[in-house]
Amino acid sequence: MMDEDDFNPEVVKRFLFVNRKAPYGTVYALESLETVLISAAFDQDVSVVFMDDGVFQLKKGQDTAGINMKNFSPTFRALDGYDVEKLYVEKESLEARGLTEDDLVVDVEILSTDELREIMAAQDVVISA
Amino acid sequence: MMDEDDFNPEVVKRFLFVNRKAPYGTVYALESLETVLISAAFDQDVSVVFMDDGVFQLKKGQDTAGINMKNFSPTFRALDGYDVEKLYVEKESLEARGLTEDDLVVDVEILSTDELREIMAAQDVVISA
Amino acid sequence: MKFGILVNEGPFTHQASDSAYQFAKAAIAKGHEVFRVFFYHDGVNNANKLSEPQADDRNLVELWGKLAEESDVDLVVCVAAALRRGIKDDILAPGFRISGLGQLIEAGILSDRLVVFGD
Amino acid sequence: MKFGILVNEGPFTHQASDSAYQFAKAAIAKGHEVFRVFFYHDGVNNANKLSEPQADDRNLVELWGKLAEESDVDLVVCVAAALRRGIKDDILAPGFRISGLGQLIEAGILSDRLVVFGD
Amino acid sequence: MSTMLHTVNKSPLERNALDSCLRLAGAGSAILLIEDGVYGALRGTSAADRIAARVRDFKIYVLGPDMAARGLSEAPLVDGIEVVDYEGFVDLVAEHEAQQAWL
Amino acid sequence: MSTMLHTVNKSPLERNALDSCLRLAGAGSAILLIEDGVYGALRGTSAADRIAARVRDFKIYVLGPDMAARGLSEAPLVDGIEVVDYEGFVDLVAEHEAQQAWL
Repeated sequence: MMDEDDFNPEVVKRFLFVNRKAPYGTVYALESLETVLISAAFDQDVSVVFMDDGVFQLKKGQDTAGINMKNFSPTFRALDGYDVEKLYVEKESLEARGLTEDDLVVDVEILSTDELREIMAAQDVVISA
Repeated sequence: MMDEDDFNPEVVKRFLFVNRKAPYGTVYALESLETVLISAAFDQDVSVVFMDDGVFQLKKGQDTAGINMKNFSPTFRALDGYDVEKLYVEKESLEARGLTEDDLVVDVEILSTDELREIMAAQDVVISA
Repeated sequence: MKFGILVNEGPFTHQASDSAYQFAKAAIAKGHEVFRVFFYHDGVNNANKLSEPQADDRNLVELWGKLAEESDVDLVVCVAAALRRGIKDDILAPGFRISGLGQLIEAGILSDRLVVFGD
Repeated sequence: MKFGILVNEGPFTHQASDSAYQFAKAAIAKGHEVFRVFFYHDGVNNANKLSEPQADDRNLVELWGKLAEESDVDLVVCVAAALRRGIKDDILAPGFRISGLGQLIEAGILSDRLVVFGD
Repeated sequence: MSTMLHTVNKSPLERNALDSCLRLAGAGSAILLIEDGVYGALRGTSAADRIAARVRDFKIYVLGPDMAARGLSEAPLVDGIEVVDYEGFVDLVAEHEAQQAWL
Repeated sequence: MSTMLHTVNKSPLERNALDSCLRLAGAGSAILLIEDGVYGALRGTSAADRIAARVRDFKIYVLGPDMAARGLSEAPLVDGIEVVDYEGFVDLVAEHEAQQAWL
């Protein structure tokens, strides 16, 4: 078994992480973000999609003090430093939730359903939670 | 702390168990049925409601051999022997799922939404999963 | 007033245990009694003493145990649900006890209100 | 063909682990290789050796371990998710090992297909 | 007939729990939106009209700490919905004769 | 462009997973209904029309063992949906370039 640190594959795959769940109500948003961060170390072609209630993960102004949980939304802003730059948000999901690009904690590319469909179809590995 | 066997309360409360989830995809249906069975030992006024995807719990002809899980649907027929006789199914939920009373593994009372609303409002303790 | 609480989910994966804990704390702060918290379904995982969250995260297993100690709350883990999921005396956190599902029905009878938290 | 599998849920509560197991067995029966099963989120609870289902129920912890032994499947439990949930070496079932989340990404790279089961 | 406090912890944009609660809750009962259920309190979502249509039939509350965690402290709510904290949650349970959780 | 196998394990009567899959799946991809997702294959439910409207855009399959467990072996299916077993599931994964789980 290879160690993570020694692992330097020549193959580059397109990895897509799909976020469809709201934060805090379940842990999937937080733990999936940990997967995205780890993936950055593997020099793969990483994309992250936020759709359905997953767009709520990016809402500005999260303050978790009152529920004693960890506010992980600032970490989305750190993704850029890990060279994870392809963050996509479905326009239809955003609009159905009364949100606009200004409500989001990080710069993302807002895509139509048709555009997102093409990107999702072009992936080698899709990890959802 | 009193032992279950010694426990013989004089108070009789109306207990309602609400089943809104399909069987097998999650364990809630099976483990909630265990709760209903236990409740029978306490001489309370027990009702059980099946609504939304919970009506699928009562579907006839379940055969779990192919997924290696335990078929617990015969247990619904045993409830009568435990004096759990008030089994209610919401008509609207049944119809939305293309089911009729003939599809169900046990005798139940089919209620309109209005009738069920009244019964649900008359309870002291509501346990849902 | 005398409250009973049912927790259907484990720590971390669903907010249910967090919500139940915050509710219990607030109830006690307001002078109510929290007579019993019953842990069913994956809720039994709240009693795993090996749980070790990150340093900056809350530790629900410890928080429940502390609440039990300070406010005399009876933390009951369902034996059937716990056996299935491998929660046994070897790894049972302080403040919890393992008992039968009848303790949930009893909580419903003896409390003024039974409050349910789940997924 | 070389498959990797991701299991996001524990045994019992969701069917995900059952489905993943049935899929893995069928894949191996058809001559494919199941290179690795990675357990994340509540999936780490599949590795709790204290799990003791009723006699007439399936025992997924044992079934996974047996599959690993017979078909040389690498069962990897995510260390971060496991620490949080109290799955440690003391209670780790035979056939499983605890390692980093990088093993999931590696499985994605090294397998022909990564198949995801969750809730 | 008891007066009920209904709690809903699911997003109405993802699941049917709130819709079922609105269908079955008795007139005059209280509904408290908690956890991911708080999204049901937002104005401007595709679910908002369904909730707004029923605010006169029930007393609808939303849990403030769950709103704040999700960045919704300043978000406009459907008219008639009241924000409470955990102490208010306790009061609601105490004031009603039973609680029903829509999970 | 890969050909995708989409798996859906949620009831369309309870959650939005199948609707989202139908919205985002590329034309010509395959959709396999498993676990509680198998209810999406049933004729006569309130969700059936939404699925029936798309059977020409996708190849839709349903997992037989999950149907049988739920008492649906004999149940009438939406026209055009094909039943497979776990071996068929494995074949579908092998035949498509990637799998996407709608959870």
